[in-house]
This record gives sequence, C-alpha cells and structure tokens, in this order.
Amino acid sequence: MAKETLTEVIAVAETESAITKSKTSPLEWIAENGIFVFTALLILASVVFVDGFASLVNITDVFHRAAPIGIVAVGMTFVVISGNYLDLSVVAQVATSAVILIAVSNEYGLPLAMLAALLAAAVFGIVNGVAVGYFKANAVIVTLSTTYIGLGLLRYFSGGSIFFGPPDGLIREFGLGKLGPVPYSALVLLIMTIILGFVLNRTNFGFLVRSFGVNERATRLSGTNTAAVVIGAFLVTAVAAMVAGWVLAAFSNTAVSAMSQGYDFRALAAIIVGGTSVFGGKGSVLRTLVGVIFVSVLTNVLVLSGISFGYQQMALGALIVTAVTVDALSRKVAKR
Amino acid sequence: MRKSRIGLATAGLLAVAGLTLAGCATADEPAATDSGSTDSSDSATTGGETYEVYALLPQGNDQPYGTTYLPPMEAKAAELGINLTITNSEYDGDKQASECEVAVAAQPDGIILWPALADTIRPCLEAANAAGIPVWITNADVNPEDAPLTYGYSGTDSYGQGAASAEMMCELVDGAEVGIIQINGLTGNSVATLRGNGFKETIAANCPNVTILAEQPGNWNKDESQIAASEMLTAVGVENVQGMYAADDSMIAGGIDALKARGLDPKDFFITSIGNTFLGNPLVISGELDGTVFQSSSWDGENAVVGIYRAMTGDTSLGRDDDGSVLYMPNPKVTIDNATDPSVAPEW
Amino acid sequence: MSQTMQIGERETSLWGRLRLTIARRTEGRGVVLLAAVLIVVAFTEPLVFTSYQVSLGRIALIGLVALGLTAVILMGELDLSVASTLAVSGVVVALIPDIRLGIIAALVVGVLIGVVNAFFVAIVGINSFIATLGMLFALRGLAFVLSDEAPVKITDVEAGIAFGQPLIGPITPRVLIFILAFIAIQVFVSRVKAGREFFAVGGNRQAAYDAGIPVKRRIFTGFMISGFVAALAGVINTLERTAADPTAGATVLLASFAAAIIGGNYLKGGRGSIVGTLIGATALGVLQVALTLSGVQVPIQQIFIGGILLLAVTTDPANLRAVLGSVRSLRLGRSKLQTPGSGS
Amino acid sequence: MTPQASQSGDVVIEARGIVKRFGGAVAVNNVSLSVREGEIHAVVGENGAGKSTLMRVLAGIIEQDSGEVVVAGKPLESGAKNSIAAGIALVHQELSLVPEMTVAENILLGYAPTRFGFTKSKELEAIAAEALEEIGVSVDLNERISRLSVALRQFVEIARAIARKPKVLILDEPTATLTPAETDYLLTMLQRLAARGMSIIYISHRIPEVIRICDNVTILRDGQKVMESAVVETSPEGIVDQMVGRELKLDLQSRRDAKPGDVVLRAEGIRAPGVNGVDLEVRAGEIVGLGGLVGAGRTELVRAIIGADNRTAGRVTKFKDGRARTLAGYQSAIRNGVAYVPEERRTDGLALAMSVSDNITLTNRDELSSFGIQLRGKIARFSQDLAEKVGLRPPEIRREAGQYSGGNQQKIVIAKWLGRRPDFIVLDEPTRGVDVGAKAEIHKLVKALADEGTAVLVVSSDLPELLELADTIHVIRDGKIAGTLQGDEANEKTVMSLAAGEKMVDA
Repeated sequence: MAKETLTEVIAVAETESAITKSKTSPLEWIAENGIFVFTALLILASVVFVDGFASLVNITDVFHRAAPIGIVAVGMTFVVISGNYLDLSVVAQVATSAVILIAVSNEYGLPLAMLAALLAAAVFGIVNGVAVGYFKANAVIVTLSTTYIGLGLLRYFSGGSIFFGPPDGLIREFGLGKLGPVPYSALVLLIMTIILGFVLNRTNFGFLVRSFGVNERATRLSGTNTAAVVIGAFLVTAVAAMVAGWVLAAFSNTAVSAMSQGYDFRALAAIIVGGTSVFGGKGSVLRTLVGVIFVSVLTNVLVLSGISFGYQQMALGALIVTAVTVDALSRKVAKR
Repeated sequence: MRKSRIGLATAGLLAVAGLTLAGCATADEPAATDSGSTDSSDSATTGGETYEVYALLPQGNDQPYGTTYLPPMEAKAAELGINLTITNSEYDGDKQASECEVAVAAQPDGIILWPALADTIRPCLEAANAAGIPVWITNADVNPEDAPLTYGYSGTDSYGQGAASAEMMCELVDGAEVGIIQINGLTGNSVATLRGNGFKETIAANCPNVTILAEQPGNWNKDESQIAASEMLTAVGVENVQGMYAADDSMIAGGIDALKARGLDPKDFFITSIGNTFLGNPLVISGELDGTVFQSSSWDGENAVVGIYRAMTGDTSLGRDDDGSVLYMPNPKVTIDNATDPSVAPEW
Repeated sequence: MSQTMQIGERETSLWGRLRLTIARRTEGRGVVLLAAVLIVVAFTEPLVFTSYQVSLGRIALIGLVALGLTAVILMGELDLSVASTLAVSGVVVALIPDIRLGIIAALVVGVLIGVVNAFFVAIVGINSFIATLGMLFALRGLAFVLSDEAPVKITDVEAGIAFGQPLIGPITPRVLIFILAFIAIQVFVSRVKAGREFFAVGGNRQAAYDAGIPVKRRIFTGFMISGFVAALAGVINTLERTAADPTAGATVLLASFAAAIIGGNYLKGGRGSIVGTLIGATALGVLQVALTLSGVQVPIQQIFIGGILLLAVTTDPANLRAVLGSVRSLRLGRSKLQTPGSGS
Repeated sequence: MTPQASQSGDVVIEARGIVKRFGGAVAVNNVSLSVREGEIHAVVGENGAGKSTLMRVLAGIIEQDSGEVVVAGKPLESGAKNSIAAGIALVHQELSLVPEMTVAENILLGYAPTRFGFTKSKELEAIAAEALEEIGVSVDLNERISRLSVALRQFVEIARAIARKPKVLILDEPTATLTPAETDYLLTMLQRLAARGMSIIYISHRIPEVIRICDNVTILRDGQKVMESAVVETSPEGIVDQMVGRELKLDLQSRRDAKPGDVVLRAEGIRAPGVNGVDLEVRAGEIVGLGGLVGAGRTELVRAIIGADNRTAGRVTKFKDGRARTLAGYQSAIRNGVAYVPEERRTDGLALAMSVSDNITLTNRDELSSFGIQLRGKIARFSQDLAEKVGLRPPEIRREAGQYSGGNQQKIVIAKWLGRRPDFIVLDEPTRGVDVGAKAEIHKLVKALADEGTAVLVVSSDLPELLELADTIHVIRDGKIAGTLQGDEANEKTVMSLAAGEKMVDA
C-alpha cells in the first residue's frame, strides 16, 4: 500500500540537510567540538588568572577530583549511549564496592575482597540490565529502586560504620602512589578510558550498544539479542563503578556506606557536558573524559577562589544547561 | 487484558509476600545487628512496669556514630524496662516531623528526640505537650526558646565542642600570629553549623591572633576533605598556613593526609578537631593531631534513656529549671597526654 | 445496503460495562498494591488507621509534589527540579518577614521556575530530563546561597505553629491543601480542555500539532503546575516546621516518582491519571507510616520500598505480556526440536 | 492533454501553481487543482508522486514555497487552524488519533466545546455522536482509541473530519486498512456526502474505487500534474498508463522461468494475532508472493513465520543441506540463514544515523570480527563490495544511511542481508516509496537472487510487482490463504478477486 507519509517527506528533507551538512555552520562546529575548545580555554584561563592553579600539587588535586567520578562516568557512558538515560544506582555501587574492598580485605585479604566486590557489581549490573533489557522497564525507575535496595542492604550489613584499611597495605600504597603529579587513581581513569573507548568503538559489543542507541528495532531485527546488549551496558557501568569504589577507598583508606553521595547526577552531568546525547547513539568515552576534566577543573578553580558551595552548585547547573542549549540550537540551525 | 490482570495479581501477591517478609525482618533484626527495635522479651526480664518510648533519631546504623549510639541505649532501656521504638529520619526535618506525629499518635509514655534540625522541632514539642507526653532531647539541644517545652537534655553541646576545639587551638598557638584553614561538615547540617560557629566565634574572642584564611565543606567525608583542604592550602599559599581545624576526626584525617601528600609534616602544624574516634585517636597518639574533643556515643545513648526515665518517673518535670534536667556530656579535650587514657577510649 | 454499520464490540450488560470501565483504567497496579498494603497493615499495625490523621499527613507530604509532577509526566516530559524548587521556595518564604507576602513570593518563584524549565524544553528544545537536571543543581545552589547555607527560621513562629494545627477534625491545612490540589489538578486534566489535551501532547504529539493544539503553551502550563505545586509543598513544610531547610526535599524527588509510577503513569506520556498518583502516594505513605510504627530500621525500609518499586515497573502489563509471549513462542519452538534428516 | 472536467456547482477550493521543495528535492512542482461543490475529485499517482504533500499544503499543515490556495475566492493563509476555519478537513493517511483519549474527544481533538475552559462533555458527545451518525458508524463514545480496531479508527478519523462540518473533505488512502465490505460502505457514504454538496478530494491507488465514485481525476507523477480529466472520459488503463508511465509496463512481461529445487522452509499451522492458521512452503530458487489487501495479515504472517513477532501456534522448519531445524525464535531463524527486509525500512530496516558500512556490519558482525574485535579493513572491503553489488549510488560506505534516497536505502537493507548469503529471504513491500528506476533494479536483484537458488518470499501490495516477481502467489485474506495462483493463472483480476473475497467493487 502506498504510504508517502510525513516520515517519507521528512526523509527527503533529512537527505537534503544531510548533504548540505558537508559545509557545517560555526555553531554546529562548536556543538560538535566546542567542549574540547572550552576545556582548553578554561584551563588556559585558570593557568593565567588563578594563582596556584598551575602548581603540581593542585594538578594532583584536580586529578583526585576527576578520578573516581570520572571512572564512574566513562562506565555510565555505555548506558547513556544505549539510550537508557542513566544508572542512578552507581551511588550504591561505588559505596558497596568500597566497603567490601576494605572490610573484606581486612578479614580475608585483598584478592577475596576484590572477588566479592566483583560479584556485587555483577549482581547490580545483571539486575538492572535484566529489568531494563528484558522487561523493558524504564531505566530511571529501575536503577532508582536498585539504589534503594543496594544502599539498604549495604547499610544493614555494614551497620554504617567506617572501615579502615591497614595504615600500610597495598591499598594504602596505591592510594598514595603517584607518577609525577599524576596519582595512580588518575592513571586508572586514563586506562579505563582507553579500554572502554576501545570496547565502545572497536568491538562488536560496543558497536551494538551504539546501534541499539540509534535504532533499537533495526538492531533487534538484524538478529541481535538486544536484551543481552542492555545487560552488557549495565554490567560495564557496574564494573566501572566498582573500580571507582576501589579508587575512592584506596584514596582515603577508609570506606563508609555514606560515601559517593551524588555520584549519579554528577557523573551524568560530566557525560552531558562532554557532549554525549541522552537520546542515545551519539557520543564517546573520550568526550566523557573531557567533560569530567572540565567539571573538575571548574570546581577546583571555584574552590581556589574561595567560592562557597552554593555558588559552585549554581555554576554546575548553569554549565549543564548551556552545554545542551548550544547543542540544541546547533541542531536547529542544521535543520535549516 | 487477561494477561495484564495476571500481571496485576502477581504484583499484588509479591507485594504481600514482601510486606510479610518485612515483618520477619523486623523480628530478626536484633539478631542481625544489635540495633533497631528491641523485642519485648528484654523488658519482660526487668519485672516492674514497662514503659513505651519512641526515640526519634536522625541517624541509626546508617552512620558510624548512630551505630555505636544505639546498642548502649537499647541495653540501658532493657535494664530500665523501657520498650523502645526507634525511628531514623536521615536528617530530613520533614520526615522527622512526620515521625513525631506518628509517635504522638501512638501515645507512648515518653519520647526521646534527637532533632534533625533544631529550628524545625517546635511543632513536634507542642504536639507532645498537648498530648501530655514528656520529651527528652538527646545529642543536639533545641533552641533556648524551645527548651521550656522539654523535660531536659542530655548530650553534647555542639557549639561548645567547636569552642573547646578553638580553645585548644588558642593554647597551641600561644599568642603567635598564625593563619589556619577550616573544614566544615555537610553544608546546611545543623551540627556542622553549630560546631563551625562555635569554633569561629571562640577564636575571634579568645585569640584574634589566629586568622581563618579559608573554609570549605568536607561533608563529613575523608576523601572530600583531603581534596578541599589541599585546594585551600593552594589557594591561600602553604607558607601562610600554620594550622588546621576540622569539624570531625574523619575530615581532619583527610586534612592531615593532604599535608602529608605535599611532603609536609603534620607535626609542624597546629591541628585540632572533634570526636576522638577510632580514626582520630591514633592520630593524636602519633602526634599528628594536636588535640581533639572526645564525644562518647555510648554516654549519649545511655543518658538519653536515663533522661526519659527520669521524666517518666517524675524525677524531672517540664522545663529546664530543676537540676538534673540538663546532663552535659563531658567533652574532655584529648591531647597526646591523655590520649591513651581509658576514660577517653574511642568508641566509633 | 444499510445506512449504519456496526463495527467493534459494544458492551450493554452492566457487568460488561463494569469490565470495560476497569479495562480502561490505568491504576490497576496501584490499586492492587494499595490493597495489599492496607490488608497487611490492618493486621500488623492497626494504629495506622486509628491515628489516620498521621497517615493523612504523611500521604500529603509524599503526594503533593507527585501530583504536580504527574501533570508533566502525562505530557511525556520529566521534571527533576521539583525537590530543589521546594527548597528554594521554602527559603524564600522564610526570608520574607511578612508571611502573606512571603507565601505569595514563594509561589511566584515556583511558577517562574516552571516557566524557565518550560522555556528550555519547549522553546530551546532541550530534552526535559537534562534541562531540569541542570535546574536541579542550579536551584539547590540558589537555596544555599539565599539561606547562607544554614536553616532559616521564619519570623512569625507562632503563625507557623498555628498553621500546623488541625482545622476541622484531623484535617490540617497541609492535608486540606493536598486534597484541594488533588481536586484542582484532577479536574483540570479530566474536565478542562487544556488539561485533557495534555494526554494528546503526551500520547501523539504530531496529532496534537495537526489538530491545532498549542503544544508549547500546554508544556508551559504543565511545568508551571509542577513548579507551583512544588513551591506550595516548600511553603507548607517551612510554615509547619517554623523554619526553612536549604537541604530540604532530599527524599521528595524519588518518592514522587515512585508514587507516580506505582500509580500507573506511563513515563513516555499519554497514559496515566492523577487518581493513580493519589493511590500510589497513599500506598507509599501508609507503608512508610506502618514501617515507622513497627520501628523497622531505615535500611530495611529502603530495601522494601525499592523492592516494591522494582516490582511496579517490571510488572507493567505491556512489558509482562511481551516477556510471557516470547517465553511461550520459545517453548513452542523448543518443544518440537527434530532429529536431523527428518523431513525433506 | 486536458479534456474538459465535468462541470457542476461553483469552485469551492482551488490550488494555483503549488510548489513545495524539501531542501533541493521538489515534492510538488507547479500543480494546480480546482474542486467544485459536490464534486468528488480523485488525485492518483505513484508512491512519492507528491499526492500527500499536496494535500498537506491544502490542509495548511505544511506551507507551500510558491503558488496559492484559494478557498471560496479568498487566498488561504497557511496553518492548520486557518484551513480548518476555511472548512477544509483532512483525513490523515497515517492515523493521527490519541490512543488514550476517548472516541468523542478524538473526534473533537483541539476543538472541544468549552465553557470557561471546561469541556462541555454533554455537547462534546452530542457533536461526536452526530458526526458518527452522519457516517453511520456506531461505536461507544467513551471507548479509548487504543482499544479499537484499525478499521474502526479509520472511521473515527473520518467522523473527526466530518464533525468540523467541512466544505472540503480530503481523504488520503482511506480504504488502505479497510475490508472490502467496509470499503464498499465508505464509498457509498462518500457519495452520500457529496450529494449533500460536500466537495471531496479522494486519494487512492485503487482505480476501481476512483472509477466508481469520482467525477474528475487528477494524475500526478514525480510531483507534476500529468493529466486532469473527467472520469467518464478516461479508462482504468488510461489512468494506470499516466500514473506509472510506460517503462514499468514493459517490465511486467519479463517473468522469469523458475526451476524450484528442494523445500527450504516449511511453515505449518501458523497462528498469531491477525494470522489464523497458515501452511506454506518455499523452495530453493522459487519466489513465492503474498498478495492481498492491506490488513489481510500478510506482514503479520511473515513476521510470525520468522519469529520477529511471537506466534501463538504453529511450527516452522528450515531445511539446509538435508538437515531440518525447527526455528524457535527470530534469532535462531537468522542463525539458520533467514533474511528479513522489513516493511518499515526507516524504523525497522536501517539505523539511519549510522553509516552504510555500519548498517551492513550489523548483520555480519561475526564474519567481520575476530574475538569480538571488529576488523576495520575487512569491514570496509566487505561493505564496499556489497554496496556495489546492489548498485548503491553513490557507493560511499562512510555516508550516513539517512542521507540516501528511499531506493538506495532499500538497497542498503538488502545488501546487509546479502552479506550473510541467506538461503531464504523475506521481502515485505520491497519497493514501497522507491522511485521507478530503483524499483526496476531491486526487481532485477531479487530475480538474480532466486536464480542463484535463494528461496524468496515477497509481500507486496503493488500488483504489477507481485505478478512480475512471483512464481507462486498466495493471496491472503483475513489471516488465511484465500487461494494460490501459479504462473499464468495469476493476473490483476484473479488476485484482486481472491483478495477482495467477493465480487470486486467495480464501476
């Protein structure tokens, strides 16, 4: 049956706009690559105008800020690109992994602790993934409920107490370790970015995550087990959150169920600032890394200039809105 | 349509199952961790009459302090034949207010209240009085104007703790012109605010020669405090900083790590804090932390029960006029000299 | 041929009509959950009912914001900024000495926040999830800045306390306002043209445009409603507690979502109801009060509410049907696996 | 060639030199059209001829680039509201109802009568009832649209148009989703409305319908008006010739002589929503066609066979070099050499925002990767070859699939499956929305596939296409096989009569 519907009509429109896209408007260019430029500018400006910013110690601090949240963010990028908004439960995941690492390693040694943490991460990833991928339930609500459950269990079993690592253990050494001004934690972030970047761009799984984000139906009809893809995306996030938990625990050599508050939305903020679209499909792990750096540098600079917490929050909010506004406007321009 | 109804049915059944499970959970609870509601068998052991008491706390075993606060409290309650129902509002003023309504409605013999937000509990107090239920305040006192509505208070004086820490700072500095940095608790949290003000105002009064160069929140968190401290050091310039204060030991531990990370020796700095916890006490002994203020969670928990017991047995009456209506927790200053003293053995 | 033709079933029997009406409702799960909760609670914690004014208070506390949020959800949009809005408006009302003026100012602030949200969503064209995420941070910051990062006591404490007292029987102003808000919004989305059109905006936006419905204006209305209601909640909390807490609303956002979802509101929009949200809020409220009374510790409560929420989302009839279906057709195939060589 | 259109009453609506471009592509090119009171005016044309675009301009949903629409002598401002005010009502082709609102509300969507903003439900229902009464359809006014059958929704759409008391009623393929009985009813109804002085613009592919009820016919091809004539002065053949142009006609004869081999796929007792027990076989090198009216359950059938949708009963056996496998679900079907070119190319066939090679990789991951890591070089070569094999123009595999025209997009979809060298391929409406040139190429491609020994199952509503491609045609009606036509016994008449299931609606 003939069906020259609006979609067909739009198709032509898209075709045209797409072809004219070859000569991109400046605004578009900014939307595409702006974050890199802005980050560079921000760093440059900070070096020039903010005393002490360029000092090695401070660079270390920036890295310390960036590392844990960054590791969470690069992982969560998978969930975002797969078009499932975000994983709220990273808050519970990071804390759980941190507590398990310290508490268990004190009793049964590090290897077992890591194994236990991995197990916990797997459970989180699979529960979230199955509920979203197989039951087609909304990711926001699913991960919201797993946050409740996860934190509840953690607090129940940890009794909310602080767990201390041994003053001189492997964990401690790692937490203090640095390569020049770069703390190991930041190296981990870097390595995670490289690995996950590779997974997202070069492996079948990463490819499927992206194509799922672009068009779920077409991906499924190509013979893909889409539920598995979603589960995979949540598993990657869970593992990243676990590593973040380890880094956080090592850094402070303590762990408590109340740590990592607000990591959910802060990680998402970094991802969005990096230019990854919450509609799925578009985005990259590298962008997330840059987004994290941008946010960390900004916070660092605000603290250095003695700005109070309230204003810091406002700045972050404003930043998010501007980032997406630029993106939205550029898309409008492209339509013309 | 049929399937959807099946779906609903399953949902319902599972919900019921879940709810019943919860019932069990509450029962098993004391076994799992010795906190939460004590089961009646405890009170039975005491013979004598038993009292029903609601304890409205803003934290429970989701926080280190609460975790060590509860067991002594429950032990004492069992001993005095008090049947406790404990709630935890997670420092949400609205939630606690609602829990207060629940408690008043339950018409217990007494209410132990640990204000989540001192400014917001006036209505709760009035409701309790209207219902003739004695209220004993624990851990964080109410505002002066509300004190007459309570039977008494046992616990620390958060402002005083800040002040005490400041006094130690003044002694340490001993008249010298020094600059220090300040790490505060969770932004907007009332204990954080009180301790902060206590410290600041006492410094201003007793030793104006100490200048607070910068302050940032550390959110009761060691890792966040370390970064915040380090950044403040950068901001004001390490050379200008001779001291550091944090509103609790976890945070000062972070601050001390920040110094170490720069290859600085904490011993060269004037450092004071509050808590004398498992984290802080070793630092005092090692000499890195010059002084902290001991806060005993067990004292706090026990005396909350003692207090409400007095109120219920008429030893103390409405208002704060009669003696014994205010039990201030001894907040001994802990320094390297008495750090190993059993009387200040860390509890959390 | 006949001048009229009969297509599709038409129920005439009373039972049939009833079945039809039920089939048309979206609150199914909410009702089941509520029933389950009420039954269990009736046995375990009858106090929940004997002191129902308390339960009412808690329901109002959870539900009010959820009502406003639902208006936005019906259009397939989200508003993550409600909690922060609540905090800001609370601080505003406390900062202004004259209570009346303060209340008005706070409510105006709420509406303005709604306008800003809607501007980003409808005019700039940002996904509401992100736009309001930004506002979530910005407004929380604003609350801290305005309150100087500490609780703000209201000037006329007595008035505040008076506000907390029951008016008629167990009905406190909070409960009354909640009921009024419910009625108002319910009437709006079920009787008022503009409100009904929320379903069109959420259910089939293209059709809404084609039918000449001012979609953008509707989106503005929706966000203004949720902003206003959130502000209202902030005002009530501040007055009842006699002080504003810049950190307020920590649990509000999630609780509201839970209530809306359990009530059968479809996050993609176009399907759901205010009644559903009321039911969801009631179920949650009663559950919480019961758990509080039985002294269950917070961690257990969380595990619980989380579990129920997880159930609520995974048992969406549509999802369930899909899962059951695929399972069945899998069985269909597996059951008949053949030995190689057979056939052909 | 414009013989005088039959005259009666005065002109109600007139389009003058309408031009509508999308980017560079001209969808409607200088088309004029005038309709008189009480006239039923047919607008016919191939897919993509610009019919729907023209109608959207008339209905004020999209704005023309040049030319004007004149209603009752006054030029019409663009905008849905204006055109509705001017008494123009469009019955959309893709249903534009709100699923969770009631029938009554949908009928008056956006125009519900109000007092102080409150909907006057009594009045609302009265108007809705009247509208339904007028088209003589009875349905519960408070029923949610989401619970109505597709056909019923179509009538609600029409009622909605009627409810606005339009002077001009535009229907875009209204019978697409209707059974013959319903169609017949609709046509009588339209004649009744016209008799009462309503002007109707009727878009359809079904020439018999046009012949039966229309006074005048305007034929569009590639966005241009190729003919306007009184229906009485033309013939079905004449209309078809003008619609399709000659070249396709010639193709029609080019049947291939098939030599079917062994059975590749056997489906037995297939049941699913809309499918009521179908058995069929497809042999190697054979092209089996599924004919029938839209809504007959053809798409549902093929999706149930390959497991893309769940089936409630039935069993599908796939034979590969003597071994028989029962297909459990969609994925197992794909693993066993089944390929599926879906009906909805843009939503189901392609990830438009991804590159051609990405789309091709989607189905051939295993071959193009080792240990889960994708081999870029191989991917490039692989997709380049396929792109050229299916004659993608230009064969730039880095380009976004969305940048290609409908025909090329369809070629990409086919290419991504060819990569798997399937021995059984399902094509659902393979040339919908595809231009004539590409259409011919795709036909060649499909024939070539069959000649190579692939078993092919084609669903098509485009009769000439079906007749040209298929060796065997199963005509589906009401989810069952109404009849099977071999080789020469298949022609437009036999297929249609089987599809309609009764004496064909005819002039």
